[in-house]
Amino acid sequence: MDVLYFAWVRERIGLPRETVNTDAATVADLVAELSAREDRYAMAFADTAALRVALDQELTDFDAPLAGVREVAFFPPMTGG
Amino acid sequence: MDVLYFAWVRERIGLPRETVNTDAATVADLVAELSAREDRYAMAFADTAALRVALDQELTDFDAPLAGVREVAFFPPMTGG
Amino acid sequence: MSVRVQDAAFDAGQELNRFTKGAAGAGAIVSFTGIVRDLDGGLRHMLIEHYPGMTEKAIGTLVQQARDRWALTDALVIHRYGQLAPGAQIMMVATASAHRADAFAAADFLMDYLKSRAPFWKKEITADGADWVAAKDTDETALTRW
Amino acid sequence: MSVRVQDAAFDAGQELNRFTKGAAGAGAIVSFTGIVRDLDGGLRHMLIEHYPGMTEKAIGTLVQQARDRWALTDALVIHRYGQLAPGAQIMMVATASAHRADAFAAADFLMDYLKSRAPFWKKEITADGADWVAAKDTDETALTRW
Repeated sequence: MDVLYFAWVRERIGLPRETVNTDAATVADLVAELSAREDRYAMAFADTAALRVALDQELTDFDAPLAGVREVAFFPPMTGG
Repeated sequence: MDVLYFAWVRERIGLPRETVNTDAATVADLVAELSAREDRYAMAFADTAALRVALDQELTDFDAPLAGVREVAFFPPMTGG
Repeated sequence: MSVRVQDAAFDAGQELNRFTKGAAGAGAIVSFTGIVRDLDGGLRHMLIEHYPGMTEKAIGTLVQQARDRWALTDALVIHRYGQLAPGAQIMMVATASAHRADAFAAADFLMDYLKSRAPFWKKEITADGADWVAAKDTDETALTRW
Repeated sequence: MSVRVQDAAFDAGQELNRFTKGAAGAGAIVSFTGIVRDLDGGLRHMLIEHYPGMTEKAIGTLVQQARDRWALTDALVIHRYGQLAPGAQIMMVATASAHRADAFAAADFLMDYLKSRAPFWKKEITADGADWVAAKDTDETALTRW
């Protein structure tokens, strides 16, 4: 599964994208798994209320299941326009 | 006093502007005076609810006094934009 | 702040660029362009009559009301009169503000009031004859939004 | 219907004219241009990051929602990413409709949703450092209007 990071999430984790092999059932499970890895992940994911997540380029929430998903992206609230 | 007519009011009365010597106290009095003159005025002023009036280039209503006014204009509801 | 009432055509894109360049400090520019619609191919042309002198004053008053109400860095109104072909641009409004909500509201307000409170009258010339465009109740109702 | 996500600058006036020419049957064109504001002279430049692929999809979905909701004859969204200087044009939206109310509402709606639902992130680089622009509560609240 490709995991993408944008804006300050990317900066805190220190990379824009990585491939993760995981059995995590939901986004929240994946967040817990990554946070347990290293401090930089724990810091980036400390407050998921301040984060947004997209699965295969569609916005969703942290309860969403990961089955069949190829691309997960984490980022702060968007500031377009 | 200059009296101006626009759009179909101008077409019914047959002229865009004329000078009128009048002692009419209000716009309504002037309308009555003009309507008594000739059929074309009576036809133009038949339904004052379908008309608008401006005194010295400010929109007002038919009760407005004419004292000190130099320019009266009659026209249908505006269709700008 | 600029109000122009003119017979001549204008270039909306050029006007927008000039307006944007002049609107220092603005973060949001909204423009509106009104176009003569070809009514099922039946329209030969549109004639727009206006009240010289009052037109400029009335539009100036509307622009001032918009400035009093919203934080605008600049505003532009151009309105044509005379004979216009189907597809021709009748008028444009542009507003500039630090924030988008003010620019949108002011442009929307100016359009609503220009429709019903600026002394213009439209006449449509078709193969069947010529008719003055009637004011719409919905245009009068739109003013109650403000 | 056109969505462009690009690094390059664009000419808003030229885009407006091209859009207007293509919007057959429209009587009303509304445009919005967003500009990088110079924050009290302190801004060196703005960096805009985006999510290639998702950005185009998300904007396409928003445009479709606007078309479903209002009678649009056409719509255009251009949004830049990369490094932008103060005064640079970030993005533009244009909508075309037979009637002004639909063109205004659709442009206003698109702006509100582009702000908070299209995957762009702005970073401001000043003499003091660099900061990601925080999403505003008012931008989230604005969505409840629709």
